[in-house]
Amino acid sequence: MDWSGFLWAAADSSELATPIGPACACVAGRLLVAVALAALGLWCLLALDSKWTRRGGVGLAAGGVLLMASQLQLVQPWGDWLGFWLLAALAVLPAAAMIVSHRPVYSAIWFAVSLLGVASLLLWQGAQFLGLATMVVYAGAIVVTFLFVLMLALPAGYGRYDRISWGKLPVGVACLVASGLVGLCVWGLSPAPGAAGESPWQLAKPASTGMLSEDLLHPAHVAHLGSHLFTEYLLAIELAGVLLLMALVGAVSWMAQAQRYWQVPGDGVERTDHV
Amino acid sequence: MSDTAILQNHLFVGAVLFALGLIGFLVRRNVIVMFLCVELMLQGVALSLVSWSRYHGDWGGQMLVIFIITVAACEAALGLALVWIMAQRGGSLDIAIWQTLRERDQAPYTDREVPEEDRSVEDWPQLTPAGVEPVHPREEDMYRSHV
Amino acid sequence: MFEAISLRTLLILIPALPLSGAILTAIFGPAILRRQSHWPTVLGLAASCICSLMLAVKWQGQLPQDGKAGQGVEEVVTLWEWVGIPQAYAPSPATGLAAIAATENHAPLDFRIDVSLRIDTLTATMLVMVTLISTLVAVYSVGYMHGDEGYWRFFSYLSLFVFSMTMLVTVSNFVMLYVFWEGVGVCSYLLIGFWYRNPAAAAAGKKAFLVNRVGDFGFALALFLMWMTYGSLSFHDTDTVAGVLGARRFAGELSFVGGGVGTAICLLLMAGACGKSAQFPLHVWLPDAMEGPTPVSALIHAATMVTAGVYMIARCMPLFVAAPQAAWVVAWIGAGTALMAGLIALTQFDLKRVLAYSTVSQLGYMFLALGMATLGGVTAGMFHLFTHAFFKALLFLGAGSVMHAMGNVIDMRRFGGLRHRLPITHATFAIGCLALAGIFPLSGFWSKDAILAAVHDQAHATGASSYRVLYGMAMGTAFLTAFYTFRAFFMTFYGPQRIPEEAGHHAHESPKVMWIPLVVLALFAALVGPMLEWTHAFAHWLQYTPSLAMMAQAAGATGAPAAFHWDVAVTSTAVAVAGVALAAFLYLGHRREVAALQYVFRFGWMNPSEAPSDWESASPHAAAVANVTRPGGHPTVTGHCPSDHPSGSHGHEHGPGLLALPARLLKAVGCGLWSLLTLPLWLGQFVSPYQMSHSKFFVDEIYDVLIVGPLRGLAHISYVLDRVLVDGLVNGVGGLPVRLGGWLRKSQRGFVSLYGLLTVVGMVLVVVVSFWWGV
Amino acid sequence: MARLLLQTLALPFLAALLMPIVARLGDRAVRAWTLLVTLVTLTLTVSLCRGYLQESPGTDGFAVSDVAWLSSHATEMPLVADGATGPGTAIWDIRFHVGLDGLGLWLFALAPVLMLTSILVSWEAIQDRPAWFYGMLLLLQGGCLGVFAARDLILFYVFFEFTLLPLFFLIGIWGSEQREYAATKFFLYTLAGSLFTFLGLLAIVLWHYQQVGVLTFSIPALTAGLTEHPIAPFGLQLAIFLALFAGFAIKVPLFPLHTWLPLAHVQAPTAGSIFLAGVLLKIGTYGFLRFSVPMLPDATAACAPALLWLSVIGILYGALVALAQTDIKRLIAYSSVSHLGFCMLGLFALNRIGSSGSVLQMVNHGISTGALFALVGMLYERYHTREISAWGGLARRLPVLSCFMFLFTFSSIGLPLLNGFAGELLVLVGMFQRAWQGQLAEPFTQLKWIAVLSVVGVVLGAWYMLWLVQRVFFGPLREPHGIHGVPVRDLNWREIAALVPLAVLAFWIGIYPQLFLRPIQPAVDALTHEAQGRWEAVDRPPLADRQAFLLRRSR
Repeated sequence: MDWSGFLWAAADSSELATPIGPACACVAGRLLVAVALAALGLWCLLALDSKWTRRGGVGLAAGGVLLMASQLQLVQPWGDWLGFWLLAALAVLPAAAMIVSHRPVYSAIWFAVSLLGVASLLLWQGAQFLGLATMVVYAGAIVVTFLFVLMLALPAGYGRYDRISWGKLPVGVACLVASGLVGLCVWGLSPAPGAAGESPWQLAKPASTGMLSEDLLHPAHVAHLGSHLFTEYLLAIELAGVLLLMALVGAVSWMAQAQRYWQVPGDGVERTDHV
Repeated sequence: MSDTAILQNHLFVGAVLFALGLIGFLVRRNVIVMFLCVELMLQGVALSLVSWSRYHGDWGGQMLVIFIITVAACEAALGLALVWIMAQRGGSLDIAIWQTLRERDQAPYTDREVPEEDRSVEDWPQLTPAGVEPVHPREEDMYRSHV
Repeated sequence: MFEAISLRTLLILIPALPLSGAILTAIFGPAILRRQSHWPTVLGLAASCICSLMLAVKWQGQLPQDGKAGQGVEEVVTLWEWVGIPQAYAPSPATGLAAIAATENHAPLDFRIDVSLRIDTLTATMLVMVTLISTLVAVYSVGYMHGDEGYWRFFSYLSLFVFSMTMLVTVSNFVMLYVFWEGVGVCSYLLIGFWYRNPAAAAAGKKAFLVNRVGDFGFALALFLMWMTYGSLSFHDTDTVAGVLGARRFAGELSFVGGGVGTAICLLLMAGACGKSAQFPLHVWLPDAMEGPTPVSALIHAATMVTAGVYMIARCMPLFVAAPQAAWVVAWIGAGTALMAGLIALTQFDLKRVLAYSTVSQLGYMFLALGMATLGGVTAGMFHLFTHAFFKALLFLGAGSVMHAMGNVIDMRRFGGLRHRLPITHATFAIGCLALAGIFPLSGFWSKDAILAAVHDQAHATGASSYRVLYGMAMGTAFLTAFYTFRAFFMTFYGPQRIPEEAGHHAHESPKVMWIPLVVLALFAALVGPMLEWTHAFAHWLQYTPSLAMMAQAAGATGAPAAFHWDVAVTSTAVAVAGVALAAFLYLGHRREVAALQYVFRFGWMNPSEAPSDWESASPHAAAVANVTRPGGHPTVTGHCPSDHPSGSHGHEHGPGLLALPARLLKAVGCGLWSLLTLPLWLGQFVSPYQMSHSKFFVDEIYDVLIVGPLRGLAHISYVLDRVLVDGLVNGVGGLPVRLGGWLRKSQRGFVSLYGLLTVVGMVLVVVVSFWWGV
Repeated sequence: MARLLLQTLALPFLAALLMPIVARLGDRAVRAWTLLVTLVTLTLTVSLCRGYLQESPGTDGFAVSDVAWLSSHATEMPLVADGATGPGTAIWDIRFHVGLDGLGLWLFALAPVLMLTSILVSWEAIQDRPAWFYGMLLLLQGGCLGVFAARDLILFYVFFEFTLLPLFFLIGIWGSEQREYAATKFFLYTLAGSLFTFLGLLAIVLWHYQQVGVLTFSIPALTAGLTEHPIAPFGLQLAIFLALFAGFAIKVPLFPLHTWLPLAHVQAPTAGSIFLAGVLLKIGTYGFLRFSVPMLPDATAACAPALLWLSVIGILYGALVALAQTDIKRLIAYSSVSHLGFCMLGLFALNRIGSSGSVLQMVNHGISTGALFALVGMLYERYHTREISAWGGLARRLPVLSCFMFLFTFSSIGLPLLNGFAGELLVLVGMFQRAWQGQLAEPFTQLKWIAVLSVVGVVLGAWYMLWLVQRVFFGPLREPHGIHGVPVRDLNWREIAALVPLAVLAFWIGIYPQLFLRPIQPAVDALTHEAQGRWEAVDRPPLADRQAFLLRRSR
């Protein structure tokens, strides 16, 4: 075997990369515009502070997202399509609002609303237990804990630092990067016009939608979930339980310790220089 | 409705949620809001996991989401305890305070311009007084010029 | 008993005895022998001398008695194999195969060097001379070195030297010759630097060794070239391969390599000889070597070591015959050195330096003789070497006893008129000077005459004008030799008696143990020449050396190689007598005439301000002047000329000189004549002929400026280069990661959002790359 | 005989291991114990050498012992190319394969001799933690013995790296002012080089495995294998040669890579620098002769002129810089750069005289420079300074020391009747033969310039050594100001005993070198035969088309 060949094998990968053809240039072009719009919108919302910029930002962001969405395959029956997009909007818009709002309390609440949207999407997909669990556990318990701590730590409701995010440039970069990521995913998902429904990420074909899916979509979904949960994943469940216990004990011990440490301000214990 | 269409749409929504969470985390300065954004990113991931599990007809995705929720709960508990301690010690929830891990000879990251407090715009929520009057932090904490 | 000892044991005994003497002195000297540590050396050398005489006599018996020329007789004794590498060198057809043993299938040659000794007439002669003179010098130095705290060390070095010299002369291999060539160099280094506490002696020792090493550089190159062309490095034929000077080559089976390579070999050999025998380019070390004790100068720098170069060229004469240009160069180097050394010796004030330069000059004579590359030339050269050893050793030992008496003062200006105080030294020194000058009955006349005859024959044979020029230069040198020899003789022993303070109480004749060798040497100096010349014994004896036998064949079986030329003899005697007369005229009686001529020679009349002070009474001034031009020191080139000669103007209480009237007349004529002749030199305001001669033609300074200085500068530059460039490069590469780390460190700002951003950027990179790479 | 060799190798390591126990008995016991162990090792080595000389086994090994060390008989799992499955079941077979041959014999014997000198020299000099000091010294000696006796690639490399560690500690702990810097620089510099060497060695093993199908690490087998199947692609062979060159050239301080040597020598303790100069520098040239020349003949033939230029520059450069030194130890360090330039010159002249001369010169350099460093150590012990200008006329005060100094100075500048001359003569004759091999009247090619310049090196060598001796030992007596009243005494019996063996060896090699050349010559000839064939067969066209020719000729 030719020794020198061996040396160069690794680097010689030309036959693997698919040529990115001009066909899907227009799709990429449109996506780029969408990404730019979304980024600009978010940037206006976050970096600029006047009322008008906020309204403009919302408009731009919405336009960008919709433009991106138009790339995707449309869910055929119109009823479903409309339903889906409503729920999607219910998930996405509060999330955007959460980021943008200046009051941490409002963000928490917007987050809860967004959870509602996500849970409904999960239900829409047939994951009944998860949908409800998200609503009950996540929105109910976790977000409420957030609010408690928020109340404890921020009696005034909001701090100056809530109004100021970082300088205009870092915000711009963050928005651009994030929306760029989304654009990339969409470009990956959207079928290249020429190829036969084939997207660059050759999606693995779904397993036989026979036995498994009907088991998954079976009305007694939760029963099936339970059976799987306590057979295949028994160990994981036990571990999760232990994890929760540890978290509990941890949180309590910390708070107790902190309490003692912070007995009364000004009793000779000066704050560390925290800047 | 073709499965791939459903998958694609859900993945798109998951991606958007993830991106928003990411932006929130990078941009916001309030520790709790950053924490919330992380939770949001988790939700984006959970959504795409479920859609893939549905697409592949495999329980794994959903199982993982369950565990994500568990972990998120633990994390929230511990995280918030820490945040609280930070707030007590640092005096405020601003992430910019905590820059002591930097190299000795490096300057901390400070905001260039601090926009003046535009009091006229805000309409304060009038919360009904509850229990003991909390200790009002000293004035200067609120409008401190440096970080 | 005489026949019982075989040649082989004699040959081994001769070097073995001095070596054992050296070892015994070295071991027992410091502790046990201390005052008596000269006995092992003296006995060893005496025994070795007797052995070499017996060897010579026995060898005489072995020579073919039919007197036919051209038979080389030799005997080789191999002791042990020094280095042997089989099939070391396969000569490609390009190398002159004629010179290498024409083995059938060009089988590769073995590189074989073994320690082997040889006997032939040339070696026997050299052995007799070396051992005889070293015995006499050893006896002499018992008295001379008396009371020196390094007494045992001197004698152990002396016998070590004689061991190396005897081995050098008997060894039969070029590599072994090189080995003992450097061995002798080391012994001269140790002996010159014997009084190591004197920095000048240490520097002189180092200088001698280094200049010899430069000469050996040439000799080594010749050695390697010889290995490439002749395929062997031994003189004699070994069973497998023909020696360089082996019988098979003389028998015509193989030829000597001529042409470019042959000349190169001979020239490089000559370079080695020049280094050792202090010829022109490399002669600077011999005058400085006078720092060593006088017996050392007598033995090493007059009689034995310096003749090693002449011996080597005589041994390799067939090579020079094959490369005539090289022989021509040897002749010219010889003549040039002789003339130059003669000129320098004219103005030296240190008695030993005068003798040192006369040695360089006489060696130039021998080189001139050898340069003729004829049998007559070689025999004359060797004959002169033989006789010169005796009378030069005599002169040096005489100078030694003068120094001994004068409390180690050797500057002639500080003493004079010693003929009454040191009668024996005076007499023997006179004989030595006569011999050196080449006056009729003594040996110097015969050997120098033989050389002049050889040059004369060669001039007639070839008709080339260059040989006539050489003959003229030789005659000029003869005149100069006679002049400076007797100048020194008169300045030391004649004129008003003056004893320097250092002499203290013992300014008297040296003890018996010192003047007996003087007398013996004087006898030899007087008788050796005529004895050997009349009976042509020397010529016959040398013919049987293998190297010279071949030339004897070529010169035809005439037997008497160099007939006695009456015309040459007369001219040389006339010239010698003229030299003596001039010296007498100038240096006998009052010095006024001398001052006048000095005044003229140094263009005194051109800078009137500088009135020449009285040399006689200016002893303090002389001392001041001494350190300006101290012997061996470097006179300041631009300094003013030492005006240390009494001027004629203010009278001198000693009354009119012997020849007052003609002196004044001569002065007027001299000034006029001289100013015409030296018009071109008139421009050289500050460098007068006297200055040039006195400061040895500035050869030392030139070498310092051209060679020593630049090399030292280069050394410093390369050291700085090493520290800055090479080390800098290495440390630079070493420091690269440190700098890189420092730059990366800045990114750790301890700030959560920044870490978040960095993570995101990383994620983006991964996504883009995976997209692009399409994995 | 094989058992004897194993004992000699094991002894130093055992002694070092037992050192903590002996340390408890006090400092004197430690020194006595080390001296005893060294004397025993010396006697074993002497009997080994005598055995070798009597048997004179020529090219095949002597006292060979071959024990499986790190070899596994795993299932059939091809290492490199899946096609070529090796016949043997063993996948990697690293054996403890030791033995002596002509090349390694004298260097093997040199280590205990220098060890004896180092111990006796540092008898009183080392006061703090002598147990550790002598332990490190024993490990160093064990490492050196191992390197020259190893006949397995990995074993060689293990010992090659192992010698670095003890010396690092020796210089680092017991050195003088800048000891840490010197130790680190020495260690890192040599280590960096030896990593490339390891790459090169592995490439050789893999090529052999691919061509011959047998994965073996034993050096003789590899050499034989590579003579039948030389590394065809010249580019690869050159790359491997350069990799090996990097490691070995740093160890032999070849010209541009020598800056670690003066620093390490100046800062090392006396024993350390004796060993560093005496034995460690030879590992580089030994490596060239054992690996580069026999296994990569084409590359050696192609690179030989360049290496010759480097060694000549090394000779002249070392001599010149030594001339400008004010520190006596640094001067001797640069002189060893110059002397090892001679070894490399002889080695890459690629003919019989040159290579045997080069090996002999390695031994000579070990003896003369080892002794010189011992003497400098004794001077430092008395005057605690290394500045040449501080001394003057010491011959008056220390006659015996100056006598030994003269002896070893003359031996180091290559004076006949002493050991330096035989080596230098053979090296120069070898180089001349290589330069004048073609037509004699050929235009003055570069090789002839190299030959002539190397002889100039001999003259320069004499200059700086004699100048050193003159400044320090001759002239009026002048001692460093530090000495307050206490008269410095001359060498005591211990110090003389340290120098006498080296002096005897110096005279012995000077007077009868054939005894030492007889074992060297056949072994070295077998190693350089192939490369010599390549060079002469090509009859030396200019370098460029020689490479083209070699390429065309690749089998």
